[in-house]
Amino acid sequence: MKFGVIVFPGSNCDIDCFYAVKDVLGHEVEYIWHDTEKLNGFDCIILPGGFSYGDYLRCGAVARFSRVMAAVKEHAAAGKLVIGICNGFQVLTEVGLLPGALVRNKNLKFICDTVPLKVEANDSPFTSLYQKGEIINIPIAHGEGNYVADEETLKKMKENGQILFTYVDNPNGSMSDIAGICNEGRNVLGMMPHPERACEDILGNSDGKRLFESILNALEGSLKNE
Amino acid sequence: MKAKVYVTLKKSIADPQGTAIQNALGKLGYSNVEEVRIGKLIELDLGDVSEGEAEAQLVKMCEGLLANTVIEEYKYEII
Amino acid sequence: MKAKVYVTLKKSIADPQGTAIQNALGKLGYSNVEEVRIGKLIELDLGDVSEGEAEAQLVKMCEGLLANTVIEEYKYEII
Amino acid sequence: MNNSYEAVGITENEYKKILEYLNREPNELELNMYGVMWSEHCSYKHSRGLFRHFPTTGERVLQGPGENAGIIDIGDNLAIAMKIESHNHPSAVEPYQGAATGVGGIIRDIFAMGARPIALLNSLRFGDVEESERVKYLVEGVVEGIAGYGNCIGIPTVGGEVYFNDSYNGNPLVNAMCVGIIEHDKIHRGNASGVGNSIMYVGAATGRDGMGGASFASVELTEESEEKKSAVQVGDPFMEKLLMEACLELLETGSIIGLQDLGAAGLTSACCETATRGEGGMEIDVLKVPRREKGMLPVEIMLSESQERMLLIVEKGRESEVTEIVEKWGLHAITIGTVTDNGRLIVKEGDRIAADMPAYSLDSSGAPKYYKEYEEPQYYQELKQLQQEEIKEPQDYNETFMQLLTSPNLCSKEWVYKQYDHMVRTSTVVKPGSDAAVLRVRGTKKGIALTVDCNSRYCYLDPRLGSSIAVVEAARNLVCSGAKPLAITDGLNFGSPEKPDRFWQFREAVIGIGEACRELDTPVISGNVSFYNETESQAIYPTPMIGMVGVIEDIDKSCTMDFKEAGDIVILLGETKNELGGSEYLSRLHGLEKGKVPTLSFGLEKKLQAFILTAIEKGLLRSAHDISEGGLAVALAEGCMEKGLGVDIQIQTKLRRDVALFSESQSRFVVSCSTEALTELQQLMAQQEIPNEILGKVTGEDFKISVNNSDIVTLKVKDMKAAWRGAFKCLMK
Ligand SMILES: Nc1ncnc2c1ncn2[C@@H]1O[C@H](COP(=O)(O)OP(=O)(O)O)[C@@H](O)[C@H]1O
Ligand SMILES: [Mg+2]
Repeated sequence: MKFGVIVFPGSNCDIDCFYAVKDVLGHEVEYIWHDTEKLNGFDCIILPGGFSYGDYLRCGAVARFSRVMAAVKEHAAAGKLVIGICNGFQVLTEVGLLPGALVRNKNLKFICDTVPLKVEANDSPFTSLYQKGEIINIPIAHGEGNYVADEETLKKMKENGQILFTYVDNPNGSMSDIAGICNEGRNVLGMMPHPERACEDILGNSDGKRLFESILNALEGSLKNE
Repeated sequence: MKAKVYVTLKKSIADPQGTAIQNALGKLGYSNVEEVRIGKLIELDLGDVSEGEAEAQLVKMCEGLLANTVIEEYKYEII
Repeated sequence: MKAKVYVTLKKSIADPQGTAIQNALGKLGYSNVEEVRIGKLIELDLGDVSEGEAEAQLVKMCEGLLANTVIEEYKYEII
Repeated sequence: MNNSYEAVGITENEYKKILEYLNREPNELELNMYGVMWSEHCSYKHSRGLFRHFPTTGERVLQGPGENAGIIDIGDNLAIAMKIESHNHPSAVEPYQGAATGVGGIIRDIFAMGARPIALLNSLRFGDVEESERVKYLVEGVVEGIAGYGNCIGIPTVGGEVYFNDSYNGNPLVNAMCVGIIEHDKIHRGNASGVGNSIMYVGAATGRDGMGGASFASVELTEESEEKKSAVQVGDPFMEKLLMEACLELLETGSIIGLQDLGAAGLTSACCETATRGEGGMEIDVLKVPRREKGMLPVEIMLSESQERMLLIVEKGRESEVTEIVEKWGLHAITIGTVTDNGRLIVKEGDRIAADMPAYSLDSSGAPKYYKEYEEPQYYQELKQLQQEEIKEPQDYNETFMQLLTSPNLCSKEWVYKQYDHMVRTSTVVKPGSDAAVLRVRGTKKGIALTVDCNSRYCYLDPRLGSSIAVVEAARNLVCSGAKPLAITDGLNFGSPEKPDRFWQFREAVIGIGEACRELDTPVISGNVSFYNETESQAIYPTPMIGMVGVIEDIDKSCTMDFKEAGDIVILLGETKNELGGSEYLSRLHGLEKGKVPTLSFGLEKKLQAFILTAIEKGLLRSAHDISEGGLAVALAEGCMEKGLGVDIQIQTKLRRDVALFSESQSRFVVSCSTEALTELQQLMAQQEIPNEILGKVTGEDFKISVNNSDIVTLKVKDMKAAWRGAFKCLMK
């Protein structure tokens, strides 16, 4: 399996994702520079955390226009897997691959902590190895992780089971406690918490590892079906 | 041609920053303050373009980059 | 009485946020843009006060809380 | 004689020295360049003479003081670069940007050595937060500024300290420390060597930033420039991220001879320092320097302190290679001059020579050096007097203990460090909140432990002893995590060196640090001095902050301070003495900041530290924690918080009960071990003659201390923890 980690000039969790795939999962992974035009041969694209282009105006606002995002859209349109973590989630909403938007945390502070999440659905390629309703601990580190969407969008997401993770103790004011969602096609995931920071016991937590293993499972399954 | 763009949160979106400032003002004794909302002011020097062109550019800039219309609205002013 | 306060960085202070946006606009093809500066727009509802009082309050609020005059300047407008 | 020199802070004698260097009168640009470079901030003219008290060499020292950062070997061809720097004044007037740009500056010092920055720490001091809205505003802004910069650039902020004391009311302290990792053969220095090599400029454009103060006053400024100067700037962490990545990538190509950040005194300092360390000379043209504003004078360009700029010394002929990499990161590199060997720093404005002087004469090697008068202040003997009767013994120890635990200085600082991304780069093995932060070193079994420490009340009451204690306390923190202490960086924050009593404090502190570092074999590899931290009414407490790094050979063996399991045995190592002087207890509950600072025996200290390291190495300890502010009782409580476990403690003592609980006697640790390990641990203690006392056991959920068989503290850990964690947030309301 081959993963690609997009590198915007202000990405800073790119190496964390890279090592989670390479060292923990033992799979192939490559950095993809933000002005790359074509994405060939990647099974799963990761948009990592960070501050894509400084994010001074709004998180993800400038990244939306980077050359690689057109290619990411094509990749997603082909039904292949995309995951946006933290800043990556913000970019995915800006570019329209996921609904809603992320605004300043309700307490106006950056929050770095490990928080409990509830797995709301396990019928996605990203969550299949979790139990539905399971509580997992995953780190968060963001200043703008407060998810907002209009009521209709929220309703539709609920009906479709697009909400994959919710916060047990909502830290940032997100509507419906949303921590992570997928698109209708269920091949694009966006989440504020950082599963790549929770893949090794030495870091005190490996609850995030199953998310990556779920992806591997899904990829292996789809290979068999081909 | 110079322009000012004002980007504000839609009324339906909560503005915790505004609320925080309202509270702070309350503590300083300005208990009359009923609402505070915070927006962005973006001042641009568009260089040597016609007014018509400036206007066309501004709309595109706002829709595409300066505001996220899912949560924000914008106004601009050419000066 | 409602008011708008505009807080901007003093001209002499570098505005990296504005510069970053100018660069982004440049990449999007707006190479005519010569300068971008980012400020804050603060909309206040001052409740039931006279215009004179509003004005007096605004000056004090700006000096004390809304702007840090070491690096910023402010303007206000009563509407 | 032209006496405009006074306006740039130059004395008559110093001016004569300039005349000797030049053999003529300096022009205004030259005079201003001497003015900034010979200022205390750049030349350390008052402090340099004392640095001979510091041990600065050792087997592991790859770079001692004198460069942008110090470097210490950790084995496996790897080394750690580190430095601390103050940004006190800017933070006092614009807390967010002041603190943010402080972080930005120290990061540049680290990658200027070629090292990849991997961790940030900070040490903060504020005034009376309970009484002053202004102080709250400063705390809020400083913490957000540190977070804003570090989080954006993606370097974890893994540790630090925050203390409050009235002496900082008018003068907060904001010191930032950065730590980087580097392979031995990649170490770079700020050297301008190789005649004909190019001087290239990268990063933000130069504006009229940071040119307040005496040194700038003499220039005849246009009205426009007068209103345009400002001492505070807006940080640009995104630009810094680009600069950092570009520089680190450039270093891989071998085209870079040297690199240097543009910090205090901007281009002036960068040029004369790199020239002095290299071939000796340099010629640059100010018209080639990218400028943000129109009409800037050469002196403005040479003195500007605009942030996020670097100078590269590039091998001749490889400029385009450099440009290409820099442009990939969205930046520009511009050649502004060349390396020469005539010993002159020549500044041109186009074809005109605007300044021409011996490069070394500006640098600290050519700057004047002073041995200031010092005098023991009167308070020093007076405050040592403390009568036991002045201290009324508390009635209700539960209440007293809770007051201490929830006081601003002892309560949990999670309100602060949860705003810092302390996990990015996924190497933080022990997060903020323990004695020291521990980071793994990827690709090895090793870890490094980091801490920054200083008890400034001790340093006020006894600067020499207090400073020694700051060093040994830093070492204790590292040792408790299983790390062998290697080296320190020091941030020396003091009042005016021109007042003999303040200078006495400084001198004593330097001697105290030097002595402790020699004893512990932890050389001083870098540091910073910040003087003039005083207002009209008072000076700050002398505050020598000690940043220390240690190495853990096997990261799987690192240890933390929290109790791990009910049933484990709790042991006190070291001896509690009748020492309440300078304690947090005395200050917080009795309003007294006086008495003798606890005594320190280096012999005992070293014995204990060695013992802890051995015991951790052998896997005998479940937890280890040093006893510092708040004494034994608070140390025990801190061990309970993380897992919510309790303790059942019995103390037998001849001391007064408040002394037994709250004395801050040095060289003490609380450790815990499993019942199985106890015998072996006791053997080891006996063998190494470690004073120790079994205090009791780790239990389920109650925190109980009895002294001489009467229960005096009985609390639910749950309640204790909630109050301790929530206290800071309450303060900030
Ligand atoms: N208190 C100190 N102890 C040891 N070294 C110091 C101390 N203060 C300054 N230095 C060293 O002196 C040199 C100059 O320091 P400084 O002017 O702060 O550097 P920079 O200009 O890079 O900020 C550095 O190498 C620094 O490590
Ligand atoms: Mg430096």
